[in-house]
Amino acid sequence: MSDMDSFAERAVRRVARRTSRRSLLTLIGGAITGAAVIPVLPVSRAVASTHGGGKSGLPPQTTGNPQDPGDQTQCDYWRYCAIDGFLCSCCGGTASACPPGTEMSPITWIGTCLNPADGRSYIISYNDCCGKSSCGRCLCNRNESDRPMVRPQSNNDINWCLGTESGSVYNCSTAVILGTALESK
Amino acid sequence: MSDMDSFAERAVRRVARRTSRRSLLTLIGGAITGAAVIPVLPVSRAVASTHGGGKSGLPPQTTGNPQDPGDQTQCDYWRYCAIDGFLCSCCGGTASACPPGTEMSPITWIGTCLNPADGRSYIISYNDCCGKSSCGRCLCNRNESDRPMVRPQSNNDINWCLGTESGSVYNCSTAVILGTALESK
Amino acid sequence: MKVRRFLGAAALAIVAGAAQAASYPEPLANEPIPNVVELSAQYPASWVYVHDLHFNSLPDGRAAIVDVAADVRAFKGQVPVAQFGTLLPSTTRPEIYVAETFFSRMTRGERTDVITIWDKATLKPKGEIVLPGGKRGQFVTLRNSFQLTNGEKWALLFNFTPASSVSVIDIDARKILNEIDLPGCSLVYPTGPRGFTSLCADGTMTSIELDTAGKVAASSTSKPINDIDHDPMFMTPAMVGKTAWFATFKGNIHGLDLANAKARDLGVFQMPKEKTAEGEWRPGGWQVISADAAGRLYVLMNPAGKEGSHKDGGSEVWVVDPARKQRVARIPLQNPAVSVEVTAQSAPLLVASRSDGSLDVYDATSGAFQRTLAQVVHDPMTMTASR
Amino acid sequence: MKVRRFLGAAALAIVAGAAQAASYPEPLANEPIPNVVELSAQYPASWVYVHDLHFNSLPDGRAAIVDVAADVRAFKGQVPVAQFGTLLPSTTRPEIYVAETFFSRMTRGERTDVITIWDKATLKPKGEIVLPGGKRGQFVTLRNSFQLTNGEKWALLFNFTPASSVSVIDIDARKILNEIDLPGCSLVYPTGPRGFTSLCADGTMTSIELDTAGKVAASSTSKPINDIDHDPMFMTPAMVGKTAWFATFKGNIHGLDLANAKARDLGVFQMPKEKTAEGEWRPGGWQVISADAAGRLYVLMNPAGKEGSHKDGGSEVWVVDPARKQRVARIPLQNPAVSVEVTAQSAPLLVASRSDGSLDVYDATSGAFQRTLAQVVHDPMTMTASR
Repeated sequence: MSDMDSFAERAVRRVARRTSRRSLLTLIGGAITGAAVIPVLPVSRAVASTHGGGKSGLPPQTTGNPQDPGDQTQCDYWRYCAIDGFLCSCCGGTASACPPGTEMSPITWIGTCLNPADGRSYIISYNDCCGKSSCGRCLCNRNESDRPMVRPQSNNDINWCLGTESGSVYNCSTAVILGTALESK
Repeated sequence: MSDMDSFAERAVRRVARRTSRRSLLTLIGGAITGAAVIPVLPVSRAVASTHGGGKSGLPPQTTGNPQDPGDQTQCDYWRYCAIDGFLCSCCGGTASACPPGTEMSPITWIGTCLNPADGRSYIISYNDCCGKSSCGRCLCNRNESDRPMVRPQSNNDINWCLGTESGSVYNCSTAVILGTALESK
Repeated sequence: MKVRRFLGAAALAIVAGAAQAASYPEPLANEPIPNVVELSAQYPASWVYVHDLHFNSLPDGRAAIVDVAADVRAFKGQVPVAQFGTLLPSTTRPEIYVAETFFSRMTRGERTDVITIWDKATLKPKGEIVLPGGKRGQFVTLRNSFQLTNGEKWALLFNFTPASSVSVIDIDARKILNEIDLPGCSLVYPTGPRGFTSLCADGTMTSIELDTAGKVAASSTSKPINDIDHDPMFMTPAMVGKTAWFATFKGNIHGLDLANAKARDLGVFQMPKEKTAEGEWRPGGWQVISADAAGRLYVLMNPAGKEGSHKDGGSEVWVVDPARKQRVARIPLQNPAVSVEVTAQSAPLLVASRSDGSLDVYDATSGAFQRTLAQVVHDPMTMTASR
Repeated sequence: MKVRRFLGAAALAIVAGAAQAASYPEPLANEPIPNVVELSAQYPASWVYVHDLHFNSLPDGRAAIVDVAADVRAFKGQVPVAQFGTLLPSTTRPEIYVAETFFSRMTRGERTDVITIWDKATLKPKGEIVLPGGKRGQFVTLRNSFQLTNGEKWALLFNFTPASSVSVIDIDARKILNEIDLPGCSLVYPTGPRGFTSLCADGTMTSIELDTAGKVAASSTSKPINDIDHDPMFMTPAMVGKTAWFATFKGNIHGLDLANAKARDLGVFQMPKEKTAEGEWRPGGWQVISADAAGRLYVLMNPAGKEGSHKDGGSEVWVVDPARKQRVARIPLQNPAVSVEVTAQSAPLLVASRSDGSLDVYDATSGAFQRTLAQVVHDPMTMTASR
């Protein structure tokens, strides 16, 4: 855990030295942009027309809360604006909980997604669920404000299971609300 | 290796005690039947319409020998009448050779397939290639004279990599000519 | 956990300036990290273990646990079942046993066979029993390679090297009690209070009675009962109490009474013989027979039956009453199926697995189609309903 | 081997009575067992390593070796590349290096990171170097996580825990010479005769010169060269000699001269900016840039470019002459592509990988489509042409 602490602290100190508070938030949350639902040719982890961004083929899973609208089994659900991987909602977990028997990674990448119902932008933490092999359902890749490996904390290509006790095998990804962001479009 | 020897010898002795020579050959080679090419709903290892028995999508690989006709990347090639697995022809090997870096299993199941060119039935040994993970190309399952696990030497569901030095991980299956069979239809 | 606090603090700072939408004065609440779902220790009877052979990565097999009565959130979780492994749920304890094989370098290197014990509620491993000798039989999953006996306190594991043997394992003591050589015989069918039967390559069956230490107390071999050349029994029977009902390649139903120490042959009865344009109706698929709690049998049938068609899947399920030796219903399937399983509910569900890994679920009583659970696994060869 | 002789004898006995077809008096010859294909130790320039991330089983990644100039028997063999591993072919020895990770129970248990050394001719492992500490960086494959330096006698491996460091490994001695902490910097770009450059989160780059023992002889950090917020460089450059050409998200080409111990920024030039109905043409995909032996660059382009589109793949390849800083051709692709790679042949081939694992091959000079190699792998993120 000391590695992780120093990673975060170093990243903050390093950047704080030469950036404004606005840029710091950008670094933490990724570029603060609204998250329109864009049909894509999905690549990366989400390799393909057959997978990421396609229809999951599952019946809708909604929260029932009109302020949190959409189907959590679909790649176009608002929280998934920077997700990369199998949706835990399809794997025995939920949009914010890991499937039984997996371990939620303590650190991960974060994005900022616009909630179309309340018009707020939320900081979303894409914690990986770890310790079982690839779930195999609902592969989804969206890259709003994703940045390359050069900036790990904004990169969704990393196997963030590296921080877990149960080893680094990746099962699925969650999209957990950490708070609202400063601005929204 | 002594286990394998005793397996084969025991099987022969056991059966020889109460069967005619004709039945013995049946036991060794499976039921001696002609191998018509039958379109199937493939199951088992060859799970599915998307896989076993479907078109490989590869360009034809022929031997150039008119006595050995057909496309060795297709499930309907005459030698594959009782094969179950990925075709080594599509995986860096040939119909009778393993891909580089794999090990050919010394024992396996055998079938009897009719060569449509010369009208002979051949004893085909379906040696598995072992020591690398599933090839993933040209899955094919045909079950002429296949018998359940109760008769292992006629069963194509077994991972025959059990006899190798490099461990029991399965890569693909060959179809090696061991000789001609007694009868053909 | 400093990292999380750091992120949390940053998020709080941001909240202050957030734009407020008139209709929702409060933003959505922050959510906890970590957060992992747990299951109940006792699974409902509508849950089914769907084994995924995972042909594109055989070392990485697994099983999905699925509520086949649910339209939403049907997928409950996964348990690894590595390298032609076999999954075996306890019916009396909150445990799942998995017999599987690992290599030190995943596809090569040193082999280790183990029985892993999983907790049903947490789906975390509780322990493992290492099995020496690299003997565990590896083949397309058959439930009867790994079974329980002695009030579910012992496991029976079939070994194949290709020499055949059965290991007797004390689950509580986490130790192997015995290994019984069974030349020419295959698989384990629990028999009597403490013992098993195996089916043999010469058509006979051998019953082994075990003593309290796991040693062979008695053994007996039947006369040939299985016509392997002409009409072999599929290896996985439907269990009705202690009676095992096997389908045969040509559409007969063959019963074995396994209630007592020595298996008793109940003989064969025919399902209707019906010719079709492509051949005749025969059982076809991988796990072709299952039973409901009332003792009715469900047999997956292929209309193009002939030599070599026995793994081609099926397009109908025939419902058979073994007491009356009669077919009582036909259920046409929405899609061709690989395997079938029936739940133990009082209103049973029929589950038909498809080659694309989806499950079609039917009301077993009426035959009415209920739902499809899409792409639950990759290669759904074997299913086991919760009991 | 007695078994084989036994089967052979049986087969011979049967031959005697075989029916003879008039047109073929002799039956087909018996074939030898075992029989395993070998490759040449030096691969032709038309061979390409296609890394398969294998998203449906990440622990079971692998690479296919493919002759992209061949219509038949294009698939040469496979090398395992486990768990977000990276493959690195030597250009001077008949060896392939793979940095990868295993677990004692495949998906859990004790972690072991290794570099496995494969023989190009036999595709068998020749040795391995165990890497302590469980540090190897794991992410969707990037070639620049694992590179060679010092005349290919040393390997450089990027670690990420999330603390960043680079291990210097002597391949001959099979040992780790050094581990260099590089806080905030990522990946390795071999630089000068013995050293490397890393790209850093603040937009700078750091060059490390190594001494003959693998220790840091000198290090230097540039001013910011990478506008990560607004127009970041993709992480995988095309190499033309010792010059690395990077594409940026918005379609600029950024050169770094890595010939000497300290990397030198060659600055940026623009590809044509062209608006479309869906946005603008931008690089898109995973490995979006490659070079031919003449130094022309090939960039995979997406017509719907905007923030977040950078991994969406591409439908054209733009050919760019970096000397003239001009686009010299556009190659419309038959199918959307994930990644591109160009062979080092004098008549180069352009390989475009598709999301279904197929490869489309084009004449890189004319842009003419040549062939599709169907479903070579599952998830073809990274390709490396033989050199």
